[in-house]
Amino acid sequence: MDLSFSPEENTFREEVRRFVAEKLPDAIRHKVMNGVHLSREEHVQWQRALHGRGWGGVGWPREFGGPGWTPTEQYIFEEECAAAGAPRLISFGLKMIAPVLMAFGSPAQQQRFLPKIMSAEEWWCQGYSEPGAGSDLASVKTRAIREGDHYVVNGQKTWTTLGQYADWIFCLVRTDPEAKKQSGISFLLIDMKSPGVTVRPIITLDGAHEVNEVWLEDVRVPLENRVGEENKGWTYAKFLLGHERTNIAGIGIAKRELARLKRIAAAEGRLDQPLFAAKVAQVEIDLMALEITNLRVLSAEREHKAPGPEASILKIKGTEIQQTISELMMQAVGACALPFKQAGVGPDYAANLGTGYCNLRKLSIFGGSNEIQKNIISQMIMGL
Amino acid sequence: MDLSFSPEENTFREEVRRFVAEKLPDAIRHKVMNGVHLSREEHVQWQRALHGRGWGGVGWPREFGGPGWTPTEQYIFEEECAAAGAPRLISFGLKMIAPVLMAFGSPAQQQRFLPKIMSAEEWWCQGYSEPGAGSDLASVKTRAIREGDHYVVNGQKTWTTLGQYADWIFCLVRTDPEAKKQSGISFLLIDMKSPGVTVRPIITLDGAHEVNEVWLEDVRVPLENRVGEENKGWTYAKFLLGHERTNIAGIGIAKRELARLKRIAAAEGRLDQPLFAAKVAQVEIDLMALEITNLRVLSAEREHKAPGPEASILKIKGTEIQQTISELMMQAVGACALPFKQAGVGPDYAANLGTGYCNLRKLSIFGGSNEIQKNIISQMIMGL
Amino acid sequence: MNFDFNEDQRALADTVHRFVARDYTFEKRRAIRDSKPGWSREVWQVLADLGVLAINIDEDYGGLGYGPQETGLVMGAFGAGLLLEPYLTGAVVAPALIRRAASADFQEEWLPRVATGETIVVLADADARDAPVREVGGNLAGRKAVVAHGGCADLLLVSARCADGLTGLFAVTPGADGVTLRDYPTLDGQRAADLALNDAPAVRLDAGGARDAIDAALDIGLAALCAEAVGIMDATVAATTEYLKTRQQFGQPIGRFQALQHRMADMLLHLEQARSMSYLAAMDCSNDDAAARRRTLSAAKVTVGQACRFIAQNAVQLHGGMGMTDEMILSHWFKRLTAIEMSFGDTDFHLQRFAANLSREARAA
Amino acid sequence: MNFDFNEDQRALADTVHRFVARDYTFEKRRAIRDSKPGWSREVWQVLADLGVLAINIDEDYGGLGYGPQETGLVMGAFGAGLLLEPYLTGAVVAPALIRRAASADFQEEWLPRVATGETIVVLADADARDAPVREVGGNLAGRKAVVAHGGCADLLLVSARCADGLTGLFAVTPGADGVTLRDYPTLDGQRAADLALNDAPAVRLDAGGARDAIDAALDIGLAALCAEAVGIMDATVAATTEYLKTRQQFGQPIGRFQALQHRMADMLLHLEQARSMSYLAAMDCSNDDAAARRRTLSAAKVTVGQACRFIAQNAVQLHGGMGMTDEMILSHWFKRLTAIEMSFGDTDFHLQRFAANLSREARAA
Repeated sequence: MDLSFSPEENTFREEVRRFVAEKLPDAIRHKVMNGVHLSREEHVQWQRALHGRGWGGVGWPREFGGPGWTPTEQYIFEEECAAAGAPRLISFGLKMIAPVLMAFGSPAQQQRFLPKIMSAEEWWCQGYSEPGAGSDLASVKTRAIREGDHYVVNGQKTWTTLGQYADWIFCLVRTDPEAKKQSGISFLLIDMKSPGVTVRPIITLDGAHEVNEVWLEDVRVPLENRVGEENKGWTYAKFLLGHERTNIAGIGIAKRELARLKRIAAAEGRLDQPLFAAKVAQVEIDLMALEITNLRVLSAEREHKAPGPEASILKIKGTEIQQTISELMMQAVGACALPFKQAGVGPDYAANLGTGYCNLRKLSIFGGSNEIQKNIISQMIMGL
Repeated sequence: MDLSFSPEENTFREEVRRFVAEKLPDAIRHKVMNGVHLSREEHVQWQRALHGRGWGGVGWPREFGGPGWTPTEQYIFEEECAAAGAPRLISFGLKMIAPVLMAFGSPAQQQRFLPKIMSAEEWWCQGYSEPGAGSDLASVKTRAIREGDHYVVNGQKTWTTLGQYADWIFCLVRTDPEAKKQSGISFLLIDMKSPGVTVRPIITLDGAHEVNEVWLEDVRVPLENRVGEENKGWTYAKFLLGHERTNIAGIGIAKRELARLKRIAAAEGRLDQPLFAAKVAQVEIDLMALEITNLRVLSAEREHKAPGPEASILKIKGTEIQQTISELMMQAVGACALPFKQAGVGPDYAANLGTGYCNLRKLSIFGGSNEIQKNIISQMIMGL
Repeated sequence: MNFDFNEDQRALADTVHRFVARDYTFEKRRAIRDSKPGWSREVWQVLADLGVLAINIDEDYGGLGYGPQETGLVMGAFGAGLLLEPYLTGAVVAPALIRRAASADFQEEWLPRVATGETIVVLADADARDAPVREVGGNLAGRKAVVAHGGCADLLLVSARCADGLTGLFAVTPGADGVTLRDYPTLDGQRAADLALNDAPAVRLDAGGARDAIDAALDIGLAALCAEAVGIMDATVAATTEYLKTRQQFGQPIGRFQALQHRMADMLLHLEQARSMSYLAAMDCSNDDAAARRRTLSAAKVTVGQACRFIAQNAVQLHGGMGMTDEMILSHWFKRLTAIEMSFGDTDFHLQRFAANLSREARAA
Repeated sequence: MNFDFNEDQRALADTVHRFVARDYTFEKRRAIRDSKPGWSREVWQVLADLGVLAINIDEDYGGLGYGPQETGLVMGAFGAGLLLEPYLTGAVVAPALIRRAASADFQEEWLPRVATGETIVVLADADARDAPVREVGGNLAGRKAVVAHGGCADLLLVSARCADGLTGLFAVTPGADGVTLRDYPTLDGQRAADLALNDAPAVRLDAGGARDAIDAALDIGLAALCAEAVGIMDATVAATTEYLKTRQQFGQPIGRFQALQHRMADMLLHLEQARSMSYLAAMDCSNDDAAARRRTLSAAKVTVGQACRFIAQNAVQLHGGMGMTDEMILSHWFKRLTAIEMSFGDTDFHLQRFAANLSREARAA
């Protein structure tokens, strides 16, 4: 057992650090460091910078133009980016649909879609969730009826994150209404500019527009935009859900936010209050432990295992830690966290802490609620 | 709304306080105050003292020789007794079988048994739990077969608290093996001196002998010792479980133990440690709240309602508070809690803290586990 | 010992609940929140007509002479309806403060106007950290930060460090020279303001220091805040229970899942403990023994604050994504509960105050 | 980065697991616990023969020259078997301390005997509160309280305040004049002793103070203790999982109840986080940078201590009454986990130490 990174890995870390220091625009860094939402353009700008360096396909193998990193290298990359205040990667294209296309897409689909994901020419969003479905993803109601060389799709998707920016949406649709739940689902790629696609914003409790409803009314989708076989979509869907869980712990982001918490708490004199200091200590300790746990899972993955149910451990602890940090930051500034979107009331760092806390309640709900993750742990790991 | 006790109630409280101060032997008080188990004789001695004052039938109506107190008066009585270090009432006779006999027993049974419970001439124990049954009390396996004017009983009971002291045991037995679970159960009173009754100690993790297995082999029980109708025993059993829940919060005991915790923590200088002091403060606050919650439930009961599912709230919080206090006492003395049953190692007050903590794990398990109580709350109160 | 409300109290509660259900719907509230001032003077007049602005004012001054219990009933109903008007500061804290700190003349002049809704009086106590308010030659200078409903005030009561070394209480007119109010919305949709005083004219109200009176009035406000929280939590727990009964997942109502049932049981435990402490706070908040009063109120705020946090977080969690949407009232209850936990001293503050008292008692013994 | 054990390590772990499974059954342990000394010299010799007493001793002195990782493997296995012999103090702390604090001559004389099991050396560090041990004219006076396995010692290493103001480390022979050991069982079935020194003859081992060396040796012990705890928790979680699969209630295995499933998931989360910190502790416990070492070890003890508490309490709870019986090994794991949480500084102590460091860093920045 050796818990240190190899010299090569340390060199790689230096390389990433240098790159981010040089290429990340200050304006973006400042927003990320202070919990401000980024625009589409800012996300695209950063993805293009990565692409320019040959790092556009994070997590991708070389054969598809990715850098071919090991899980540990990818971990180091994401940790360094997060620490330095780089934007979070837009995962819908890079980490969700891309692995599905690599594994199950036709060569034509791969050639058509993958390069434009890497270069940020096309923005993807997800069409998994439906109103009323929630954690029960397989209860897809959106219907696709085959008419000649097209499907005609009708239905509604929801919780579509940043769907307002998207060019394409990947959708689960029901192609065989007679089949049992998980059967009869197909996996379609739909152009957001198709007639019949309507995006409606969902405003969340922090006043933000991050998620959307996507309405599909008689949307015509060419057959060639179906991934894999008809009625086998649930297989690809599950594969995607497995890959969604890489970097699920969010160690890098949590470290950056912990550092921010410590700066704020110190400025507010809160670290001299024993109860508050103990809570900061507790979350730092939890994060130290989770980092090792995460590296243990990566180490197992390196031996060519896909992310297993252990990822559920990372999801639960990782989201709890991020939520706790956001809560402590808010508490640290007390009444100054209350003014809503008011710059210049209280210290600058206080302005986004209340909405940040509210926003992060999503972490334990989306991406498989933490209750679902505990089902997975107890049933798939422990065999209960 | 008026949260103060009435002048009559305050006078009554004074009266109880005076009585306990005069009549409670110092040796018993000292044991109770320091968490030492009492002998049978000590329990009996105190019950006789209460009986001498006309208070032997705590919780009983006047028609059966009880003092006829209101729930609030009974609460005051038990609180004062606990605060002063009087022994806990032995509830198996007074609070479990007695209410069943009053409600469902024949006049002959009432005359035969009730006076000797009050005067502590006869000690009762419970025969509800069976090996493998746990929380699923209705899954009774002990069989009673009618032979003329007797039942012949075979089976095994367990977790029989202080069964080693008992003269009588009340038992759930299956009289109709064909009937569905809750039907076909009868409620028998069995003389522990009957041939075929064997009591075997169960030693618990604190090294104590508090609970027992009771083996019943061809035990002959006269028909007249059946309570109520044959095969209707589950009705009486549920009635008993309802009554078991009076004073379930244990406010008086918790207050006494909290005072002990504060004495110990002060002596150890622990109240000057902010984290420890905050934990003591937290449990004191929880107890303040629970006391009011308990009085609210009593106030509802006074309007002639039986203890309802609200008692589950009292059970959960009451046992959590007592367990937390025992844990904090142990932590307060640190390493001095480790010596096992060693007087004279460390301060006197340290000697029973480790075993006390271990022993009280039972509180959240017995009397309907706290998980069962949460089922009751969510299903019976909230309708889920 | 009696936990029932009397007939008058029940009638009052009915009145207020009816008002919220009929005249202060979620849609109505949204319109008020989105209006420029963010609250409604018209609603304030309705409240005056209902008599609820008068309940904390003595009958001598045109009030109803009720107390913390009645205030708690009203606050509970307003809590569930998420009232945006300055009831807590204007109709609970201000009258309690004026009665304790000001002269009979001042009381006679202003309390009747508070009761009729004519004048909204708002306390501004907490200083901005970098510019505490001080008396300089009879005028005031300095800043007050995040003054709840400061922008609604017709008259401000401002605490200030005086030349005599005491904390004085001053009447300040919002429109006066040297008085600047920056009014803004808060996370929970309510309003607050930063108050800047630049050699502002002010009339001192107290004789011999107002700190004790301010603390006493704030404690009465804190008890009312606890009652508001319980009202919101009642609504939140009920709505979540209902959601769990109707929402289907994996072929059954999600309320059949035991892990969620137990979570709901935990929420109910928090709620009932908070309700108990809210009653105790109402009983003790006008106690003149400040140490005893603070002990109870700190215990109450800890219990209520922890319940706010637990219930708010889990109600959103159990609602899933729906609980995070602006269109459901649930997310607004969440934000108000979050704000309450941080107001009038947060849970840490009160737990530490209670714990420090334990240490002191131990040293004294 | 590599979390696999090498071949030697796996062979060592196999040896120890086999020993526990075959030669240190629960029944065997019970017999040893109920014997007069409460531990077995015979078992100690078996451990010597297996080589495990030598793993923390340099090859120069007849040892195997292994480190904290190997120690952790052994401690994990001994944890699950609830070994009653003085392995932690005698085979982990003592050699680490001798190597750091004593002269080469002393090392040469004693370390080989420790490796062969001939001599059991026990550290007595924590003073009785009312009578700290002091050096008086070369001899020692005072008392040490609750010395783990003090009664097993052939040689005691005793820390004492010296005339030169330093903490000295002294070799004391248990049988000597003025040395009294009161030996007794502890809650977890292990042994401890109170040591009274009354002008007792002693040989000073250190040159220039031993506090740093003692702390360093105790930190190596703490990392080993964390590994022991993980071994016990592994066994506890596995046994509870198995129990939930077999135990029937209300017509199904209780492991089908979702509330219990989620409790088990929480236990696993605690266990895996504790395992991670136990690895980190093993890596850092011999770090010469005491501040960095303490930071890691405090974090490890907090994580492990909280896991001990959560897993022990819930394992008993989920076993119901059965979990409380002396006849099940589970209740003995519970007690050992309880004792571990309170040993080498409890969770509060380490959390406070870690937090105090945060405050210091912030002030320094």
